[in-house]
Amino acid sequence: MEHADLLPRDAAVQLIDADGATVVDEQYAMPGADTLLAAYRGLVEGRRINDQASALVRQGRLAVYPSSHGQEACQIGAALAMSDDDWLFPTYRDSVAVIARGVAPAEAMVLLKGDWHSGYDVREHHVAPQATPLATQLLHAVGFAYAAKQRGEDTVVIALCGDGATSEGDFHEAMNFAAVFHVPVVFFVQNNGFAISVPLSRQTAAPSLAHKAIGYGMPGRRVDGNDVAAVLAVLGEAVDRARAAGGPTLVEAHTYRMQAHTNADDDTRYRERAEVQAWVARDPLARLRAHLSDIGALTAELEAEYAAGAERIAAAMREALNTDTDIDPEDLFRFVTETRSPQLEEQWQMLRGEVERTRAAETGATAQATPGGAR
Amino acid sequence: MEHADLLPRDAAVQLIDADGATVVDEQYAMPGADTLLAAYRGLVEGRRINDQASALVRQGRLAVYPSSHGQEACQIGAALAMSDDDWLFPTYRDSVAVIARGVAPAEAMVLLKGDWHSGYDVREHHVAPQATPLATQLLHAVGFAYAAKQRGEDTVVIALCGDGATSEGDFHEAMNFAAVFHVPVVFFVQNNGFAISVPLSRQTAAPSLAHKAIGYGMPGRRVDGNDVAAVLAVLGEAVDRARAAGGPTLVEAHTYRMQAHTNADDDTRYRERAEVQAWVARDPLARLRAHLSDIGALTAELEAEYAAGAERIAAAMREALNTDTDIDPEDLFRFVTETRSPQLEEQWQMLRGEVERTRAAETGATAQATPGGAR
Amino acid sequence: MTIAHDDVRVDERSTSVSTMSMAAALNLALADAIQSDPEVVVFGEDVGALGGVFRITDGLTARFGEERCFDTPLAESGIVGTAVGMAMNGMRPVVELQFDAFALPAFEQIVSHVAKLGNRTRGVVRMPLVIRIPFGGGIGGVEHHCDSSEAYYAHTPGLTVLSPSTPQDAYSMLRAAIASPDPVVFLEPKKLYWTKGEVDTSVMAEVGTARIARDGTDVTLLAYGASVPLALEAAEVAASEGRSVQVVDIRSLSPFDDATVTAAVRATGRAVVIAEAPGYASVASEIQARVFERCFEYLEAPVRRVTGFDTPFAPPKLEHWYLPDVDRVLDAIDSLHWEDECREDES
Amino acid sequence: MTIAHDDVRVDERSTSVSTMSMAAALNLALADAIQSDPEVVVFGEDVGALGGVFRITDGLTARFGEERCFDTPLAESGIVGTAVGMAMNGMRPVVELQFDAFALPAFEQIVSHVAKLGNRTRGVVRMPLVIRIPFGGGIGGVEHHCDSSEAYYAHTPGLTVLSPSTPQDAYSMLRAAIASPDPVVFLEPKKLYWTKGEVDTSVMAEVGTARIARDGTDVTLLAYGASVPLALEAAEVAASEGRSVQVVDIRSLSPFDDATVTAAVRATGRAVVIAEAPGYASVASEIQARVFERCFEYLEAPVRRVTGFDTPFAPPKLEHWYLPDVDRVLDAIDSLHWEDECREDES
Ligand SMILES: Cc1ncc(C[n+]2csc(CCOP(=O)(O)OP(=O)(O)O)c2C)c(N)n1
Ligand SMILES: Cc1ncc(C[n+]2csc(CCOP(=O)(O)OP(=O)(O)O)c2C)c(N)n1
Ligand SMILES: [Mg+2]
Ligand SMILES: [Mg+2]
Repeated sequence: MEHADLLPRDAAVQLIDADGATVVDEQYAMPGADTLLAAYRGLVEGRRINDQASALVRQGRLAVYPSSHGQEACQIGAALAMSDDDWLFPTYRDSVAVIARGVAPAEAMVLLKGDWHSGYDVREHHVAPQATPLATQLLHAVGFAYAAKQRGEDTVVIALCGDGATSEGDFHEAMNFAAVFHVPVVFFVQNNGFAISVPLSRQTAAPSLAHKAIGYGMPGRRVDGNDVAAVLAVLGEAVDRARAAGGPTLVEAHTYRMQAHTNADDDTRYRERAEVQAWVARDPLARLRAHLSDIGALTAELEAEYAAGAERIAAAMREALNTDTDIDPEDLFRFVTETRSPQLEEQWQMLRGEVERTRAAETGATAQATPGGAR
Repeated sequence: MEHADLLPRDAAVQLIDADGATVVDEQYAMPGADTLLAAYRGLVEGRRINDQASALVRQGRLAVYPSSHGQEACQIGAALAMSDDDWLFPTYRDSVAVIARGVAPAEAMVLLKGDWHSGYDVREHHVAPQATPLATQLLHAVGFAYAAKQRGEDTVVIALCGDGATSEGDFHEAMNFAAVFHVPVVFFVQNNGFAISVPLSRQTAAPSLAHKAIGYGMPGRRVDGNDVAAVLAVLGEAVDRARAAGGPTLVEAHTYRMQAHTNADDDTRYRERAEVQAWVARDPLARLRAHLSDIGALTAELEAEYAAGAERIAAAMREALNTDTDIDPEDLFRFVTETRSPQLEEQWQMLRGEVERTRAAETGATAQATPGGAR
Repeated sequence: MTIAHDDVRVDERSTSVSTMSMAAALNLALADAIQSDPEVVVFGEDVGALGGVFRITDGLTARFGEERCFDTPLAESGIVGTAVGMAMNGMRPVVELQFDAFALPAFEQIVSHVAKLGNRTRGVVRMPLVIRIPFGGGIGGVEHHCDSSEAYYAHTPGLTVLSPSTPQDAYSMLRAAIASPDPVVFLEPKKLYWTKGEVDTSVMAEVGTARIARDGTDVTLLAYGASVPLALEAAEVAASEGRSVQVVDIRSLSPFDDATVTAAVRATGRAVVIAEAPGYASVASEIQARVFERCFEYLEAPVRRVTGFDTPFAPPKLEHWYLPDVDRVLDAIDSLHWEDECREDES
Repeated sequence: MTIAHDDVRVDERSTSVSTMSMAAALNLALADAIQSDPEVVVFGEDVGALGGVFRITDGLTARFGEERCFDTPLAESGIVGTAVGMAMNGMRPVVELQFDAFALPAFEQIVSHVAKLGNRTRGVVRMPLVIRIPFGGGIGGVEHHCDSSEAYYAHTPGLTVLSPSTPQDAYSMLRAAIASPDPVVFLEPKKLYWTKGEVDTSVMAEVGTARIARDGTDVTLLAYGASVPLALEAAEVAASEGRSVQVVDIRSLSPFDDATVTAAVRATGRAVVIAEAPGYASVASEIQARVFERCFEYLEAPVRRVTGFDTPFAPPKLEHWYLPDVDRVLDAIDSLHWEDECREDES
């Protein structure tokens, strides 16, 4: 049938099965051992970051953390599939991918700590701010890629979203604009089975999310999202196509959100423990460890080295987050617009007065709890 | 391949070709001669309504008219595919379908005449107000069908939109909600090649608009939108499926907007005359007339009867629209909310005063042009 | 008891008073509405098994079934748009949008249809639907979780906009909203979800009316939502400083209760409007302008307002610098040209 | 000439004055911006071959190519969302949304991203984009084609909201908007598209400033967009009745030029605000409230406003009953407690 190349296969692409065994695929080659080792290191670090961040929430050092525990193969796969000049458009759940792209963990956590709305220099790292309003960032990715294409740059953009986000109108508009304008974007949907409490079955009646691609005239692909080798291969193909001016691709990864939506969520209300338990056996780390051990690439020394590296990252996170940052209240006004208006200056002035009175009161040893408390 | 039943065929379904010859289709049967005669009568009336309305615009009796000249097979096909209890959710371009469902032409023209935002009793005719904000009505159709389904009624809803409207986020959300909730809606897209000046190629890169259906898990169908027999057959199948609790269908009709977007538009700016001319040969009336004559169903008497009927409708339209309706300015306040607030009463009171002063001034033979002019 | 003067005790059922949180009162209102009207349906994101991210719909699906309370796909325009269609077909949808900022994708449906369909159809089609939105700050939420969008809705003709500040009003006003033939945007001050108070379930609120939350003779504070307890707190402090402060809970943001507010401010001659939202072109500006215009001859001093800054909402760590607080309210009161001071601040 | 006091004559080019319609002035501004800055791109629905439904982009594609002016798929959130991404990547998008009501699908992108990205990234990412929207009534358009949505944008922190009322300002303000590092919602009063005036293309407007459109000493009319010519007309009639009426063209709806407006009203002691949009919680209420608060001691009478009703916009045949008109403005002026009359209207 015509256009069949746009349709995903019935089964997700897998290169390493849940036991670590190689799966031979006619279309997608197994990445080399070095690549897989680098990916494994990323998975170890990513898992450690997830678990450290969750611990920091329990200790009250982070306001909230949407963990990607269980989705690390997607996170690391996305980060490694990109070149240095490529751009990532992540969501709130993609802190591990953001960090894997080079952002310091403490900077990646600024949003979740509550210090500011975003904490890293997006231009330095080529990582857009983590988006909260669902699917909105997909359009930004399209526009960004459009500008790059117009300038003749060979930048590729990877835009991340979840299964739930595919239901939003912005998802549709982003896919369509990308296809019509033929821009170098890879849409990477991490289908982790849930949008907070809502299961995939309530999100779509389609054979798969990747089947949406043909409706835009772009290729759709399904990949085992817990198999980093497959993720790298499928994203790699899509990134190559984009870079070669072949247009956008929609890639759906089948994975699972192993923890609650965030620490504030109680997932016992809406899913069986047995379901969660069943996914433990498909853990992305375990299978890659098994595979790399089987092929003799992962030695005990390397394993120890990776663990130590991950531990260092975790220690740095703890240190950074256990220190209270001094946030200047005047930042509320500093960045609203580049042009300063008398209207805002007037309000800023009022705040400045309150801040000064509060500081004076504090240093005057009559510290008060409320701002402007020097009344 | 799996789910192939959800994909449309590569070519649109056609039962009568442009010359009026029968096309045998394995899946879709040719409607009976009586049905085709009724459809032909509808086409004749629809064409007359379109052309009369356009004339009334030129005469300044209508503010604007988005003509469906050339799309009458879709308009009449949709209206005839429905049972009395079914509901239609039309757009601004679907006046002919609205009238074919039983709305008086003069009532259907209230919006375009500028008297009010909608002029017919939606409950009496089972026709929602003609929607202007694109694709928004598709969601209303889904909600409406949901309520009917919950109550166990066997109402089917046909929701109309254009090719341009498929790019809107609301199109996506409506398709998805319909599929997930498995409601009895038929989405009927009249792909007339243009969204004002923008051609389909700028609207989508998909093999067809009907290919979007599989991304929602519903069947997609393509039909020759200038072949009313095919439209009736394909919509009929979809309506039957919906009524039998088989869920929604997306039907794309390939047709052509023979005139400018509205009278206010100048289509010479963006399309070649030759392109328009090429579609004359595919006219929905001519081919059905040829077919019905060929099979001996259409006699000269019938033809004359239909023409006379269409002429009566046109005359009634002229009469209704040449009469200036007396519109009460207080209607501005009368329907805003059912509960009346002192806040609105206060403003209403002001307007009432102005109206009374103006009327008094007018009857006092000192009529003034401006409202409140009795100052 | 905090029952407003205009509210009515519905006779159909016996009085039942108990103490509960605002969240529980809202939950009870939904349950009672579902039970008493077969056309009421509750839906949105995560309102089913989870009971909503704030648990306002807790237990409704379990108790009344999927037909009466259910989850939708994740699409706010879809939620409101289907609600419009259901309302056209006889249902009374009560939808939840998860946070203020996540109501924005539904804005076109709300403005172009929810607000206008009744008018468009000359009253043939009414829109008896309720859009519930947890609104405002004060809970340390990250960006997009703490906005106050009431101005967008209040400015839109055709919408009724309500916000309760007590468990009693939460119950009585939500029942009234669901019973209303007109569309209601129901803004729930999320900061107050866990504050407790007595609730008399036999009371149905009168839409469009304000509530005198505290009597006072020197100055009137006009507030709604989470700013009402703030106003009461400021009034308490001011009382200790010798000023008698009246507090009016606006609670109906649109339509506006001019009668109550005008009478209140004319009596005291001084007023301060308090709201969390950015002040510019806001509900607070409207109240300020109305009061000014209607009480001009009675005012001892300009009406002041204490609002959020005209900046995006603050990150959690700076939230307390952004939100109106007692000191700012007291400062505003102090600026109201008291006889014991010389007037000199009009420069 | 109607060049505002604060506007600057840009030296880079020689003065060139000619008479043209506002539509032509906007078209010229776009062309000049495209020509002078390689990062400027114009896009939206029907802006290419058609030149826009109001022909504001007429000829741009033909002259500068598809790269600089092009049609998009029909999706407003898509248009604004991709513009955000382009702006992140160094472009200066100028997008057209076809009518006020059709900007609403983009509302989430505008409020949650366009307005906030600069703040979110601590100024690292700026949003130098312009959203052009033909706004207001007066052209006999059917439902959804005549709204005035400025309040939604003006209330949103982070957005600059501008509206010209003369061909000169149309040119100078659009150039300034495109040059601005901050996002601008540019509201074009469609009723004035075909009014003509002189345009000096060497003038760049100063964002954030109002313009004194007519001098006067008895009362100040504060207006913007299509209400400015209305105010001038009313001033003319009032003059014939012996009243000297000042007219201020607000033109920068956000930020607001308090300095000019406060000085103007303090001088006359009387003010009327005029706007087409529904008055409730609007830009008009903001102006009224600000003027009240800042000019309280100087006011001879309450500030009045003449606005659209708090109802959906009228159908074409009733439009003239909906829109502010000269008589309503004159009535408002008459109500301003003139010394020659007894004050008795404050009941
Ligand atoms: C427009 C919008 N609506 C609602 C929300 C609230 N919300 C945050 S995350 C979430 C679920 C998202 O699910 P999914 O896209 O599958 O991503 P996941 O969290 O599983 O990674 C919801 C409803 C939001 N952030 N944005
Ligand atoms: C949300 C929205 N955006 C823009 C418009 C302005 N507009 C009216 S009709 C139209 C083109 C629609 O094209 P299509 O959907 O193909 O329908 P057709 O007019 O061809 O029947 C546009 C852009 C609108 N009505 N609603
Ligand atoms: Mg998910
Ligand atoms: Mg079309």
